[in-house]
Amino acid sequence: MATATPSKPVSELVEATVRFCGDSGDGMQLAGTQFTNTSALLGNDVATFPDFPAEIRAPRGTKAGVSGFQIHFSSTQIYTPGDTVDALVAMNPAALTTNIGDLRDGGILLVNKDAFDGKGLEQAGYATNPLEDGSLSKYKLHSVDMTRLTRLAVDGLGLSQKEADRCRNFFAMGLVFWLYDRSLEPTLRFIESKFGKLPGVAQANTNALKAGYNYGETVEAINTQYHVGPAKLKPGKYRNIEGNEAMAWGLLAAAQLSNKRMFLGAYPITPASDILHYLSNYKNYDVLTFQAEDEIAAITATIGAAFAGDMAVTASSGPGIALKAEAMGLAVMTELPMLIINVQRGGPSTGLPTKTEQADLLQALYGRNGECPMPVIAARSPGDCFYVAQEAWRIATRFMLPVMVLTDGYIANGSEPWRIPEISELPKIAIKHPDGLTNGDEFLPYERDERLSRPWAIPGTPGLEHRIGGLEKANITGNVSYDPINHEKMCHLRAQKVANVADDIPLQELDGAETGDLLVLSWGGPYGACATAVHTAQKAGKKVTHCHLRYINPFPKNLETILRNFKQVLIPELNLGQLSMIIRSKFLIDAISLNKIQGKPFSVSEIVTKINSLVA
Amino acid sequence: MATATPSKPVSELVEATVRFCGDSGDGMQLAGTQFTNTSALLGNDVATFPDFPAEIRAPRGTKAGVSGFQIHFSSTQIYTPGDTVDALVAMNPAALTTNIGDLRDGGILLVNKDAFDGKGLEQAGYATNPLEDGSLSKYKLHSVDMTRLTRLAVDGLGLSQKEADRCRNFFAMGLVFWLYDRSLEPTLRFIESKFGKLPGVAQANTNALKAGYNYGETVEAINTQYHVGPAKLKPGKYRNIEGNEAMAWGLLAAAQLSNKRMFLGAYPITPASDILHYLSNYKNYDVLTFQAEDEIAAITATIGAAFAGDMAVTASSGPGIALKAEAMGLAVMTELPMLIINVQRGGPSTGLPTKTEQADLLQALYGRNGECPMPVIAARSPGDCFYVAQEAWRIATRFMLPVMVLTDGYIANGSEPWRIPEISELPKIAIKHPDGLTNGDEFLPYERDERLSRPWAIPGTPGLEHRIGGLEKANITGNVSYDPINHEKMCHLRAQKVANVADDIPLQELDGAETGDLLVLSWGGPYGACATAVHTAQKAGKKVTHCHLRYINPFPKNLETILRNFKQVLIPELNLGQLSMIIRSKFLIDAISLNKIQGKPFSVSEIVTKINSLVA
Amino acid sequence: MSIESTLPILKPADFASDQDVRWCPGCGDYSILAQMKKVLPTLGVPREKIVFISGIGCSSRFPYYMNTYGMHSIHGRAPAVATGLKSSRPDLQVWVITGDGDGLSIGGNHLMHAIRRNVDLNIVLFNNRIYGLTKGQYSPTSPLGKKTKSTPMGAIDNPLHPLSIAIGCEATFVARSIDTNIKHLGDVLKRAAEHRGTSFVEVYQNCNVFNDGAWEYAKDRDTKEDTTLELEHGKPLIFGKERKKGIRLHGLDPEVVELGKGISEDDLLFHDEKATEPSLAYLLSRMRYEDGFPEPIGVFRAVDLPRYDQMANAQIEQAIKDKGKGDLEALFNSGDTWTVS
Amino acid sequence: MSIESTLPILKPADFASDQDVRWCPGCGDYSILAQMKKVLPTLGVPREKIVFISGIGCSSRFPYYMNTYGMHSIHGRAPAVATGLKSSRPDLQVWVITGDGDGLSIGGNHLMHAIRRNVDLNIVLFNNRIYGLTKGQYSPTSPLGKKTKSTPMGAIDNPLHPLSIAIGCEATFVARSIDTNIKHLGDVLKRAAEHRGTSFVEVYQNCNVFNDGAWEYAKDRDTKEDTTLELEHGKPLIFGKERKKGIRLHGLDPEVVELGKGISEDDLLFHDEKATEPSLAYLLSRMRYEDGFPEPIGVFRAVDLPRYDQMANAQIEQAIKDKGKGDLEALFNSGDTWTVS
Ligand SMILES: Cc1ncc(C[n+]2csc(CCOP(=O)(O)OP(=O)(O)O)c2C)c(N)n1
Ligand SMILES: Cc1ncc(C[n+]2csc(CCOP(=O)(O)OP(=O)(O)O)c2C)c(N)n1
Ligand code: SF4
Ligand code: SF4
Ligand SMILES: [Mg+2]
Ligand SMILES: [Mg+2]
Repeated sequence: MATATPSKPVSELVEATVRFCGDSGDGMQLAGTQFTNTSALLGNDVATFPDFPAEIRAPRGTKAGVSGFQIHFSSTQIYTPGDTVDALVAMNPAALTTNIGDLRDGGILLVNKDAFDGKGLEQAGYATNPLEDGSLSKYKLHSVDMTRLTRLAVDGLGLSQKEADRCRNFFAMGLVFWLYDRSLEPTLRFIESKFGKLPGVAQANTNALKAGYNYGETVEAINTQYHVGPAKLKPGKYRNIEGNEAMAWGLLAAAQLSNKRMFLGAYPITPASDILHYLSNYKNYDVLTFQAEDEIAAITATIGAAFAGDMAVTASSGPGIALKAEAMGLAVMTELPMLIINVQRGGPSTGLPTKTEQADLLQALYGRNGECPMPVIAARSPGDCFYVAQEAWRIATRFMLPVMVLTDGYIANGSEPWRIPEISELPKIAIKHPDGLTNGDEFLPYERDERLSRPWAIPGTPGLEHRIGGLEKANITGNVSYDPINHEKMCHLRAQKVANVADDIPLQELDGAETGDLLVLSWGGPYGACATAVHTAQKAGKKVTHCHLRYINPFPKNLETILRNFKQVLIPELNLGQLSMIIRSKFLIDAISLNKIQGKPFSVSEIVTKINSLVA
Repeated sequence: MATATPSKPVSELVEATVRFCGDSGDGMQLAGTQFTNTSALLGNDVATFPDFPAEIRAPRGTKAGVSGFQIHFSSTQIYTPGDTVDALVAMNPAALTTNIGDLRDGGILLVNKDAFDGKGLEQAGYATNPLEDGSLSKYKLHSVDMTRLTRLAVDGLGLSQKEADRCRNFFAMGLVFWLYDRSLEPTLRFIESKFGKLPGVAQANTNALKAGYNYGETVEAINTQYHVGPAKLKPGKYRNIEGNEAMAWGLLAAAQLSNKRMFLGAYPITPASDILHYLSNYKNYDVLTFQAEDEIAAITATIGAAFAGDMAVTASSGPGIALKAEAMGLAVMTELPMLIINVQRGGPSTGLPTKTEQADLLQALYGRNGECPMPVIAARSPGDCFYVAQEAWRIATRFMLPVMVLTDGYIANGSEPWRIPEISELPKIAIKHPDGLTNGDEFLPYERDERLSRPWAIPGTPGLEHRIGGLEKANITGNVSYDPINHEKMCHLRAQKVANVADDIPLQELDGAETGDLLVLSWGGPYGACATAVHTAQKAGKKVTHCHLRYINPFPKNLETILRNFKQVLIPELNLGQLSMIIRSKFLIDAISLNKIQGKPFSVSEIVTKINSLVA
Repeated sequence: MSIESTLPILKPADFASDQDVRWCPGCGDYSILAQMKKVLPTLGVPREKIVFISGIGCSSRFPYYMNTYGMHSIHGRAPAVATGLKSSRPDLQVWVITGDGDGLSIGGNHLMHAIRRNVDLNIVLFNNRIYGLTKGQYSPTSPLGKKTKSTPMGAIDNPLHPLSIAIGCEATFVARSIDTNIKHLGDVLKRAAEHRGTSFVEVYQNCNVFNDGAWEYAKDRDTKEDTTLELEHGKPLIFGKERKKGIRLHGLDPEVVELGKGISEDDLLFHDEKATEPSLAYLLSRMRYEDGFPEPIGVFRAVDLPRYDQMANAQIEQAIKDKGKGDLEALFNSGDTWTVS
Repeated sequence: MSIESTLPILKPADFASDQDVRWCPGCGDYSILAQMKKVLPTLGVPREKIVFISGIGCSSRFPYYMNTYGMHSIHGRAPAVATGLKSSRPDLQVWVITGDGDGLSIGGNHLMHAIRRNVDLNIVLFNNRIYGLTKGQYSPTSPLGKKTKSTPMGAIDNPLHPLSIAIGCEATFVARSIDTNIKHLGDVLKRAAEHRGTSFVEVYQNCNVFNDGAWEYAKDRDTKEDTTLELEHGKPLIFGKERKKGIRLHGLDPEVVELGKGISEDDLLFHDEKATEPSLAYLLSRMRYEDGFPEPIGVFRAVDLPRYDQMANAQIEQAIKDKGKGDLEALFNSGDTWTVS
């Protein structure tokens, strides 16, 4: 049926952006996910942006309870979930008021008419009914009585009204699926696998879905169907993946590629918790997840596991990372390999827990007592987390030190098509533990190799018994030392170790010419918006190049040369200028900051506008 | 007797430096303190440097157990305890080996011969007895059998030998007092007050002291006495004061000047513990000291006390400050006034607990999640802590925010003459709490005055009931707000509040011309060494000026102009270049760093040498 | 805590803030909030003298909904914040609202120390045996084997028992109630407010979204009389629909007995909330439904002992009595001084 | 923890590291160190399989002096470090060395959670009732009224009782000994090592520099038989120089009685370290010298229950049995995929 030739004209589009929004209880995240998968399966490039309400479920129908999911799907390569929306599905008045601002003029607006009753309108703060007072005239408004139609569709299946209404999101999906000419098959498969055990529910959702689809097909008011063809992505097998999921998978891969059991010490915190959730489900990959009593226990247990010889990882978000500060010092002092993952959220303090931000960069670099350096690398997109995790573990083990990995709520919860790698494509991570000494020779735990890294001797190895800790260590012997010169030497040595990482990472690559009027320098989540904006500028003939940093400490060796090859440097960040502060200090370059700190990612247009203001 | 005209020639000196060193059990700190007070009373300017061994008392006679106390006393104004030593008192071989390096050639060396027996020499690693093998020929060596002479002196007082030997430090003191023509009176008074209740001990110490003094007077070998006259300090009444003591007194003053009860929430940690100890003894100044279960409880209790309306203070050192990071975010978010004092020590991690360092500056500025700004001010000398404490509290209450105060182990344990201020000289600190609202008007806890600070409404005030917390607050109302624009506004507003402090602090002063070849820019403990070095350079006719920062965040408004008026800027720091990093980033000036990270303060010569290498 | 004499008569509604309550529909927190609003007006403490301090969690949103002073602090630290507040201001009535995660996981140490210091706080721990705010991970009170987002194969940590810990930490007031047992909850909160020293109250609270029914056995109208036991000071431990069942001591082990059949009330264990040694309270805290016991609710222990906040301030007064009010002038000029002219 | 069969016979000296011991002359820590070195060779665990984890404090310097693997971690966190270590490597024998400040002040929460998880650790808490390393501030076990550097007018916090807390946190092994009671200390350490699950041992330790004589009553040759009571499983509680005094239960309150005069051993309280419910152990932990009781030493409680480290690893094996060893290829290709050519 999904393949039935449409009875209405189909207009071809290069790309489109759809947003489902409604009450947290309305299943909008599910609708979004299904639409995403379906579009991906159809070969579109997709980028998504789930927007959750504050943690606790707010009362039904209130603005605080509105949940949204935006999907940008295209027949060309895309990097962001889109600035404005072409089609908006609003399940209730609260969802309409809070989201209508993002619908482009002339955009399609699908609303559940039945929800626009007195109470609903009042909760949303509408004096008059927007569906009737003409205030929505600049949009293609379709008010559909979704509640009634859904109830009709599931009639006779013996569902309570409450249960029946829970199928509304499937009706809405069906309608949008028809609108964008998407197949129902993946969703039908999903219903089967998810509700298989509850035939009643499965049938109801199926009916609602098809009812929505047929409604589109039949009702005159909706007179055109749209089609967005497949995109030319790099050939290969693809799947859709979320940031935290990709991080978990990257860690699994790193463990297997280095022949290590993985230990994750974590304490739940939004938006990092899913890393713990995913990994708890992968025990059969020889992963031990420890939900600690707090973040300090999480990282100190992680240090214990690192000493034990495991691939030790801890993951949290801003406030939790702050709590780990003292223990990170111990990790640096003991020179043990481990990963500290910060899925950044809005701060300071508890801040905006469910919103995204990049304001923990300076904390990552300097948030510890004493001279306490650590490599810092950042993921740029959901799929990139998979590779960043492996790279971080490679560096940690080659240089024997903790590595800080930064992502953010936008990357963590967002999703994108991900080309499934051949396991054989993935570089092995070689780790060598010193063998036991039975000849009575003295073991020197702080002896160093050419990279300055010390041996990773693990308990259980005869003859390598040694003690480590947080007091300053004598180089080579690792004994406690109060010697002034040794302390200075060790401080420089710990710094040099981190600096040496620069010899071991790829040179910085550019998207655009090697010289020009403007270099857009970005890190982390803004990657997509910057890439898109720079491409736009380049198409407009501007001499603009994009430089996206994965390695923030140390920087790639060629970064300085790159920076000096451009007349201006623009650094867009979701903070008040943190990378900018490092770049200015290190290279004395008058970098220009574009700062946004609204708990939301950059829109492409914000960056385009800034670029245009800098290069005519 | 102390005033007896000496029977030997007295040579006048401008200044001198003496160091007492011996086993931790030998009472060297006491000897040093007594010599310091005596010299101060005599009108000398003095600067001291107590050098403790690692925390735990090490076995007698070992190098690890050596404790030292250095006193620099002068007839001119001085700023440091001196680079090299003119007279060294070594009570045992371990003390000799570990300290002899600092005695200038031709310097006076007084050793307790009796301690140079087989075991002692072995513990110190001497193959042969240095008192006999001529290896000390370049010094004026006096080996005195102090143990025997002390026992003689206390003979008949019925002391056990162990008790008798405990008087040895008084013998040594007596001898040095004679050598530098100091009066015994203050020490005799001290003995009286300290041991009054134990007449036997009091008498024994008195005898030993006088015996040492007489030994100097009588024995030929020591043929000259030295005299250092009083210094021309600013007229007034003086006393000697230690850094942590001055900090405690400054806090007491701040509380009285602002009519506040003081609450100190602290957890013991070297070298900050004495602030807790001092304040626990000042309960009658309406000070409540709370020894918390950890540093997190210490600062959160402090936040509770700030909310309650007290002058709330927490004090710790690096590792403890790291633990407070998350809670500092809450302090910033709730915009409550409080002081966070960091007496810095050697890091990272547990590091060198008893040694000094300045490596927590970036932690003070950036060691928190999110954009979480806080004013940072630093004391430059022991006595300066008194004024910094008051200034910090003034800023905290005028701008309603937490203020970070930095000192270090060197300042905290060092001492200097301190001109006792008239209480009337000290500026009052005006605090206004909003009155109750009984007319039912709505209270707006985040409404702001011209400085952007919010009202400090305290529980118990009718009609001002309100809730604060760590989630982002709506400006004006203070209600929880997830609004994107409000969040951005609040982040800028919190930053602006800190920036506004610059309008409220004095312009930066200089020691030297306003333009020149080199500006030496310092902060914190290195003040004295930098001042002395710059004076030396100036005397040598170099165009060098000293700029010492008390305010690090924000900087005084005129700092940029000052910096640009010099060809070069040198920043000496006991870290790897932290202030330097800020200056470079903020002003894009290629500041030169002079870094030392040995757990020890700068010597004057280290800075002079650097200056000379920069300006011919 | 000073009780004023002439007060405007307040109604529960006067304690409601202007913020709309944001808990999931059906959450047990609503009922606890309602009882708190009922109890406060009966205490004779003016609204401005009441402060609610909480940490982070669904439960910890509580202060926003009370028209008193309040602080929604950071995760686990409420007892420490409250200790500072109460020590500075003994005149205030300070409540601490926490959850099983906030209070027993990250905040366990602060809870323990507030209790042992016997700071005059009223601590109410909402125990829903789950992390609600973070959407359903297991908590320190989740039972062994509990399947949650972070324990797909079941929890393997022995659960902590809030009251056992409190008693292990020298608690002077320990009580338990249930969100839906409205009257009982109100009485317990009132007792807690009236106790001088740390009052520790565990409330069985239902998280109907992430751990629905965790306390069903103790809430279900048909079973609750048999699964819970209302403690009354000086009374024997009797329970059951027909109040025919009792608790008898066999050595140190409690056992459930049927009354009649030669067993009379006098053979039963009698409750004594004032026992100086907490052994009885501890033993009661061990009685668990899963072991075939009714779970005691009500006041386990209530003894009057010196309080940290009171003693800290008493020491200050004493110091002033002994040394006189601090005089900076004198302090600065004490000891050795000299004059430069 | 796997015990190897053929081992080189080790002597106490083999467990001494090359670092010279840095405690004040006369410190009680020396004796504990000596006993540990005596016990380890008797356990049949190869040296390289033993790890000592400590926090910060004089006591926490311990690992430096043992020629085993070790970590002198950060203040209060040793139980958490050890939990990670032991969970990853159940084959190791892991000791935690802590102090009354390290373990009960800053580290209280980690101690509590390690104990309730019953991680197979041997935790030894050196209780000198003072902060030694920081030169003499009061600790959570310092008695009320204790004058220290930070409490010139005397401490006002009720002291915590380490064993009461441990028992409040579901401890499976709880014991107490005294630094100078060499033989007893050795036996207790051995019992702790042999117990599977968290062994919690409190050792009365003298800090002769900052809190000399804190335990004099329990150490003094003349008084110790009357001020302490050696617990023996299944035996009545008898003590005193002439072993004529005993402990009898009166309701739930222990009382000291004279044997003879119509009171026989059978009237006394009998020790049962294996009691499933910890009420007896708790009651014993309340007996204090200041209240006229002898303080029990020895093993209070020793019951065998599942351990976190063992179960965590068992779940992994189970998962592998159920789902097969994790296959990345399969994982990546699971669910909806599509091919771009
Ligand atoms: C430092 C820190 N770590 C973690 C979190 C995330 N977090 C918020 S509430 C919570 C647990 C809440 O559980 P509980 O105390 O039982 O409260 P409930 O929501 O169940 O009422 C966690 C882990 C946080 N906000 N801060
Ligand atoms: C985070 C942190 N806070 C404070 C300290 C200072 N400190 C070191 S040991 C200690 C207390 C030690 O007491 P205890 O655990 O009883 O050990 P003891 O020295 O008595 O054996 C303190 C407060 C520290 N090292 N780290
Ligand atoms: S998640 Fe659970 S505890 Fe939180 S508000 Fe919803 S029902 Fe209540
Ligand atoms: S201070 Fe006390 S505990 Fe520490 S080593 Fe010295 S005697 Fe032992
Ligand atoms: Mg909970
Ligand atoms: Mg101790």
